[in-house]
Amino acid sequence: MASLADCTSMPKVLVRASPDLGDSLGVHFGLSTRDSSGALVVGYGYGEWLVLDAPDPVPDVIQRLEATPYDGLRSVIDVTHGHALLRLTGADTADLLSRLCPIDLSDDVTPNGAALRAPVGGLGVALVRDDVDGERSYLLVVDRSYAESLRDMLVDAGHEFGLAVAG
Amino acid sequence: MATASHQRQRSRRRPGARFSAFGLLRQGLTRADWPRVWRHRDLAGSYDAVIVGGGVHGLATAYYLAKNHGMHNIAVLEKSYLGSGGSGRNTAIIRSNYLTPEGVRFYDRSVRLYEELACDLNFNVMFSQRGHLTLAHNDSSLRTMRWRAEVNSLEGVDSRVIDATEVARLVPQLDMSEHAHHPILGGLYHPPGGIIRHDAVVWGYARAADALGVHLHQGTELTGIDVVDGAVRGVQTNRGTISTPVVVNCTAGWASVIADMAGVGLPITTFPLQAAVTEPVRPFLDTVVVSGSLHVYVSQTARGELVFGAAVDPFPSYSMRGSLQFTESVAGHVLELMPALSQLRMLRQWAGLCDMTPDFSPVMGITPVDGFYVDVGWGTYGFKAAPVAGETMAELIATGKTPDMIAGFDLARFADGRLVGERGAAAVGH
Amino acid sequence: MTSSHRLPPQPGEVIDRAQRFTFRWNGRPYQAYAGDTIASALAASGVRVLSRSLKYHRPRGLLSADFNDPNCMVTADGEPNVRAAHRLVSPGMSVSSQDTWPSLRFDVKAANQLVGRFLGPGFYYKTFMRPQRLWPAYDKVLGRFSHGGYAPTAPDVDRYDQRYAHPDVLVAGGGPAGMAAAVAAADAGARVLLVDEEHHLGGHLRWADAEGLEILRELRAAVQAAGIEVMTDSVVTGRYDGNWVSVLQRSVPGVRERLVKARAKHMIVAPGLIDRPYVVGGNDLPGVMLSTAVRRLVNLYAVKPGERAVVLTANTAGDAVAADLGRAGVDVVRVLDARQDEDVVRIVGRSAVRAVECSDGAVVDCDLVVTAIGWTAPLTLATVSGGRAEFRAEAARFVPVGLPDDVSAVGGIVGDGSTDQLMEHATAVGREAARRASHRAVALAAGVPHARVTAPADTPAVAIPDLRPAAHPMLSLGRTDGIVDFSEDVSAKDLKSAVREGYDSIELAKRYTTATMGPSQGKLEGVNSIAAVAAATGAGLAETGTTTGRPPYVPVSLGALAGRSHQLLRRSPLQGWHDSHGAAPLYAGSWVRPDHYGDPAAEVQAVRDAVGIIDVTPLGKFDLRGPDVPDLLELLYINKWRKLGVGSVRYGVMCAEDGVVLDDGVTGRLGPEHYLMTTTSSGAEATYDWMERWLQTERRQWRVHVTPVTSNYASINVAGPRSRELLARLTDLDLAPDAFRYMQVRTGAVAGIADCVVWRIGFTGELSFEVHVPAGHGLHVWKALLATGSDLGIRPFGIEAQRILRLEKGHLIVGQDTDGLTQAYGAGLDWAVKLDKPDFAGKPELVWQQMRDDYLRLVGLQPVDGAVVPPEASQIVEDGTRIVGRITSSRMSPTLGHAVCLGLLAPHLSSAGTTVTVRLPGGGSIQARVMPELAHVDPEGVRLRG
Amino acid sequence: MLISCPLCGPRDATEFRYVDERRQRPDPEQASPQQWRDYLYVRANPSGPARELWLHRSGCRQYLFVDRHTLTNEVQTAALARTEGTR
Ligand SMILES: Cc1cc2nc3c(=O)[nH]c(=O)nc-3n(C[C@H](O)[C@H](O)[C@H](O)COP(=O)(O)OP(=O)(O)OC[C@H]3O[C@@H](n4cnc5c(N)ncnc54)[C@H](O)[C@@H]3O)c2cc1C
Ligand SMILES: NC(=O)c1ccc[n+]([C@@H]2O[C@H](COP(=O)([O-])OP(=O)(O)OC[C@H]3O[C@@H](n4cnc5c(N)ncnc54)[C@H](O)[C@@H]3O)[C@@H](O)[C@H]2O)c1
Ligand SMILES: Cc1cc2nc3c(=O)[nH]c(=O)nc-3n(C[C@H](O)[C@H](O)[C@H](O)COP(=O)(O)O)c2cc1C
Ligand SMILES: [Zn+2]
Repeated sequence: MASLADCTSMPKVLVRASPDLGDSLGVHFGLSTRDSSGALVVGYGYGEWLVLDAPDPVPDVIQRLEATPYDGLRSVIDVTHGHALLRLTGADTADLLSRLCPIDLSDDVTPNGAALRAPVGGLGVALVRDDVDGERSYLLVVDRSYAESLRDMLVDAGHEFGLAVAG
Repeated sequence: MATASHQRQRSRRRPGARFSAFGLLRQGLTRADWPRVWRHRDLAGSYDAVIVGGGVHGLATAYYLAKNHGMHNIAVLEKSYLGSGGSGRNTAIIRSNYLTPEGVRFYDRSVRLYEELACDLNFNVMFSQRGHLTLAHNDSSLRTMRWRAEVNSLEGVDSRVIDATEVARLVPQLDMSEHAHHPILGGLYHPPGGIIRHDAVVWGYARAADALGVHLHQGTELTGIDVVDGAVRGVQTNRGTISTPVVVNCTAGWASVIADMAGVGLPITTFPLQAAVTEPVRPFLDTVVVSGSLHVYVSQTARGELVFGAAVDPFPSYSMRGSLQFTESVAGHVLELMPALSQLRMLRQWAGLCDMTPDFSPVMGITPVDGFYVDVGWGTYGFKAAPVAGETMAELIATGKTPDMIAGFDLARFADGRLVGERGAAAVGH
Repeated sequence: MTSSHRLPPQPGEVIDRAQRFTFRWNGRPYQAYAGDTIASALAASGVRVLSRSLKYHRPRGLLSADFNDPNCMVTADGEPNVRAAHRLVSPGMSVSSQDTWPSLRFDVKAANQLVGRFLGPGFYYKTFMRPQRLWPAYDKVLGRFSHGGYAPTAPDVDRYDQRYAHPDVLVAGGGPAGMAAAVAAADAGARVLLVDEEHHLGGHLRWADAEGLEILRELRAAVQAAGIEVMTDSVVTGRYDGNWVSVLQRSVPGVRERLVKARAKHMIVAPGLIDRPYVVGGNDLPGVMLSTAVRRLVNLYAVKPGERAVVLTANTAGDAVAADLGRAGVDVVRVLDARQDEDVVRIVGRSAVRAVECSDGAVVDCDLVVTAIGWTAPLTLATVSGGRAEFRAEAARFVPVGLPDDVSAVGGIVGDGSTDQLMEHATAVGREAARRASHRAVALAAGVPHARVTAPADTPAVAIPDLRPAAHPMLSLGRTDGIVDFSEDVSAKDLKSAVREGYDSIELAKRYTTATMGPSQGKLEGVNSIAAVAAATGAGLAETGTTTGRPPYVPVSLGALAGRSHQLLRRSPLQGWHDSHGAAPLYAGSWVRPDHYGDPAAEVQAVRDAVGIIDVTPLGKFDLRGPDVPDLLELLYINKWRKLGVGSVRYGVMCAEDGVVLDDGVTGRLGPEHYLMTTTSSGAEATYDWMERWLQTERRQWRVHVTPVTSNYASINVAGPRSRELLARLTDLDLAPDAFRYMQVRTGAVAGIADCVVWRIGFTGELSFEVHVPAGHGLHVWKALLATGSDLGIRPFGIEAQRILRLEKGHLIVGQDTDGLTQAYGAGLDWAVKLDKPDFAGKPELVWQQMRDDYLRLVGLQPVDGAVVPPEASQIVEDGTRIVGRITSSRMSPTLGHAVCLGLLAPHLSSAGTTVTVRLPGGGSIQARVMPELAHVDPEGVRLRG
Repeated sequence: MLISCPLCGPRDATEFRYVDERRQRPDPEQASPQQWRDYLYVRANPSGPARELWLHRSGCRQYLFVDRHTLTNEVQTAALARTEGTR
């Protein structure tokens, strides 16, 4: 069983600064965490964090960024509209993704909280393992222009898993 | 030496040595052996010229040196077996529909030499001029094709832009639907283009060069070049040293390694190029089909296999192992063009090395080192050029004058910023 | 036809006698059981001839009775080259023989046998040369020598699939050795994938005696208990750099074939051994079979393979097959033991075996000849992994040596022994494989920030018991000439004569005779080919060596290699609207875009006279932030940027380091340290890489963040004399000509959508505003513009109209009006190049170009006869044939009513007023005049500044 | 072929883009045409150990200095270009 939900409208903020700030933001590249305001902070690249589901007005993580003394460049860019966001949930989802993604998604290599950027069906995708109530779940962030392509591929690969598409 | 020349005398005179239907008949009836195609020779201490690389370029250069210029005391060094480089593993497409007038003229001369090669060498190279078709999937490739067709016809080469209907007529297996991701809008059709038995070309040149007294040394690897006062004096090999005033670098993928031995830097990067064949099926495709946008080309050989090729690998390497990625993408692209072929099976994949230049044109002629010549930069398209390259290189070496035909392909063009713009016609077309 | 040759139930049989059905062979009905292969079902009905050979069209029957069998390629339900001895037959299946005319029994091409002596190896190289003009006809004749079935012509309706896998240990081959290794690895904690080509695990144990079958049952149970992932009817087809292993999986429900791409931490090759055919006269007659073929037929399919058999044996497999035959009621009339110097001299018969001439002079009548003369190790997987084939003369076979650390071999390919010994060895190798895999897993995970792979306890390497090939007599070439390569119809004599002709290495002999180049790729014929070459050169087999093994291990369908075909298409948020409003799609790079909405000329007219809107979302867009952005812009562009004020935009051109024009676009300054850059759609990706390359390698100290934001915005260009009027209805921004000037940028709300970026630029040559709307609101703004502008004569326009508009205005398109050699001055960009800047990409080349005058220049051109539009790429010639330039862009201008062009022209012709000759495709030529400016419409720029 | 990205871990080569040999850009003010064009066109093209520049295109999008053997395709090291030598 697996299900696919479109969460594109979820707010997304890209934060850029020195990678050293990972400590004060509580997360480094390759991992993700929820901050106290409930935003999912994803270590997204070299000195890059993607803040998902950021509440209005300003999520905790960005306040913390601004409070951290640091004389380098920092940028906060709203990328809500630039990316599509899909959530794939269910016990079979690692298997389903293995049709499209070359990453080893087993629990020891890619545990809950893992964040990575990798090809999925040939598209550059940010993949975040973000289990929901203990159920295996992945967030897939892709350039908005490719949203249909990615969704079509997931639906196609999901046939044999009885993928249910919501939204 | 005495035995070698004795052998030569014998083989020249021996009845049945010439290949012909009659010879075949006689040989069949008497069940006698054919004479050897070429002989094993001892390495001589000196040669008038040493050609490095027993591929089609090295052999053609040797042949024309001996035949057109009477230079017989020459050696071809080949580290492995004859044709073991690109010449034995290329997809054997011959054509002349290039983009620049210099290029078109040059390759056209080669096609004409190929047309007569079987008779010239007395070896059937099976040049099958079945037509060469490059597909256009968008306006910009149609535009480049029109450009090529125009330049071609100005140079007297049969090449024209055809529409989708004519494409479909030539190759009924193509998916002509408008909704294909890569719709076929038309193509560049070049009737004299085709395929050849690549090994036969190598063997034919080798046999003819041997008959003219050229020494062919297989299993002989060049390991060093002696340069004194800016001039070549000799070479070292795994079988001993040779003194010679002339070294010709005909090593394609290994060109940089050899040039480095003479202290000459080249504008070349070695990339693997892969190819594959399917199991044989009955003949159904009698045109060479190329899609530049999809980076793929297909032809069917006389044996029935489909031969597939693509663009070079995405990174340089001297490895010839090949990749899975290549087979996946080539299969995907072939099926995009001809969806009905999904049940055909890929039988074997392999790779060769290509000496790529920045402008997709060769590097031919003299170098800053006296007596060190290059005939390299053949990239993915050099097989078709072998006859004309051999002919012109031989002329240069024998006369000391660079023939006009290849003047523009000189090494100095890079330092002078005079690049030749063949990228548009050579990137995938081979 | 009934199954007259079916035996009573056998202990190891794989057929289901409860399920019986009919299929067709060459049009006639035959019976089969579920579990039968096509070949076993035909054999059970007494069918002996399955195909004709390539050159001489000799009748051929079962030889190895497995996937490699060269004699049983058939067409099944339209699929060509199906392996009849491997493919399971299904109810109603329609099977036919290939390349036989008029029928399998009477094949006219069998006449080739009569002229065989003239068709020696490479005969075609020696003839058909003269007369040259007849060669095309010969060429066609030679084509008839091709073999195989017909390529299908209808699209395949089946699904193909791919997936990735990450096994710790991947085992290729599920015989006793492979199974034991797999179980040991799994017991040691490894994730194991076990693959076997056959339909059932077990390898040769499937036809073993009762004791062997018992071991097989235990092994199968152990495999299941160990939680091993098993794929049967699946083949490991290749191993590539980095232990990237390809597996072709068949028999997957709903999918015809699936390519599994496995990143194995360790691979174990366990393919067993292949029974080697004996090269002797008549060895390709139907009724000559390998021992393994007979054992399969009898034990797996309960088929009686003949009535009277002669067995030639050099090993225990021969002894076992004689016993099998006896049990099956076959009369074993003679067993020739090669270990006792007994031999078969020749096998006689015309369309099937009739008798055997024995070395003692006896001629024994029979209808079946079984050989067990030695083994060939299938080494391809080992050698493509980097191992070498080493010849062991005492054992008469090649073995793999020098395998890399992450590949090992078990079973028959390594050596011989009792089943226990093989399994003991395999168990140790399996345990060691698991150990190495666990270390490899740690090494692989070490660089992965989120991986939680823990280092295993440091256990010592597992001691591997010795396993070596047992002594075996070398049998290969018999006393008479026979076939070496059955698929290619190459005999030992052919190979020997090729060697004597000078093709005296294994690689040359292969290419000259085509031996080993057929579908089995040397599995059956490899060693015999080497033996034939060695016999002719006088060298040993070790010295002669093998040919290069290549993937795939067995042929793989194009469908499986391709997998599902997915169209990766980029779509703007407005594309759905375009689709539903009659837009003709244009595939431009990765994007699909509206080419036009039916009438491009009218679209142009609307823009010139009123207002039009175009979706330009694919324009590359980059958010640039930081104090050093001006430095970056100065470096990337040939023109100057330092003085660009907040609220202004500027057009810029980028060159590569060789001075060749790379890309162009507009960049605006949104804030003191905040810029928005646009690039061409097709150049966006490369420009991004280019910028990052400078920032990450050459200018690491610069404080700049480049963020791609192409898809953040739906970009809409509102163009035309009434564009201001239209936009003013939808925004509070002050659009007054003095407040918002040409080449300025503003940020504000449009149609109620906040944070839109609006810049006033003019690619079309008209007054125009480019509106970048947060993508999720793009459609709203697009519709609002159309609704609000209906009274102004608004029209959406597509790429074609835009191309015409920009050409009228003389704006170049990089890559169309320039080519791979066009440097900035050649593109007419003299005004932009600022050589007084200290450094920028490509500067030295432009310094030198500026001192020359030998390059083509981009100019505006108009045909003297304005009604003729010379097609793009028409060549400009001098003296009839000398090419001096070409038309790069051309259209009929709806605005001017005559043709307008851009072209690249030789310098001596490029001054305004010169008349040049343009050659038209298909003959003829026209005159065209060089214009003073690139722009044909409004060269002064009054309209866009309006 | 596997490349161990210092940020993402080992990934298949298809995720990366080969850019060029690792080379020094001459001072554009000082360079002679010969030097500049050597930089543009001439390559060492070694058969053996090579020093190269790659981009982890489908991963972290960082440029990497990669040391690789061009005969075996084995990657010895891959380091972030932007920090190599700075720490
Ligand atoms: C897969 C593939 C497909 C191709 N398709 C086409 C096509 O369709 N049409 C076309 O025109 N071209 C094609 N080409 C290109 C063409 O094969 C080559 O350009 C051409 O064969 C080059 O010939 P050559 O004689 O210069 O080099 P090669 O044939 O490569 O010969 C060079 C020889 O030098 C030897 N050598 C190297 N180092 C030494 C040393 N130190 N000492 C002694 N010997 C040495 C090598 O062993 C080799 O045999 C293709 C190439 C490949 C790989
Ligand atoms: N063949 C006999 O009749 C026989 C009899 C007695 C002893 N033996 C000895 O026992 C040995 C041990 O058995 P073993 O386990 O090594 O071999 P095996 O022959 O029993 O099993 C090998 C298995 O590997 C499979 N295979 C081969 N290549 C494959 C690939 N690329 N992908 C997937 N599957 C593949 C084959 O289908 C076969 O089932 C034999 O090789 C032989 O030395 C054999
Ligand atoms: C045009 C062409 C056709 C080929 N056809 C076949 C073929 O039918 N069967 C085969 O096994 N190999 C075929 N090959 C591949 C060769 O066997 C071999 O792989 C290639 O020459 C490279 O050599 P290598 O694999 O020994 O390195 C063909 C090669 C070429 C160039
Ligand atoms: Zn990375």
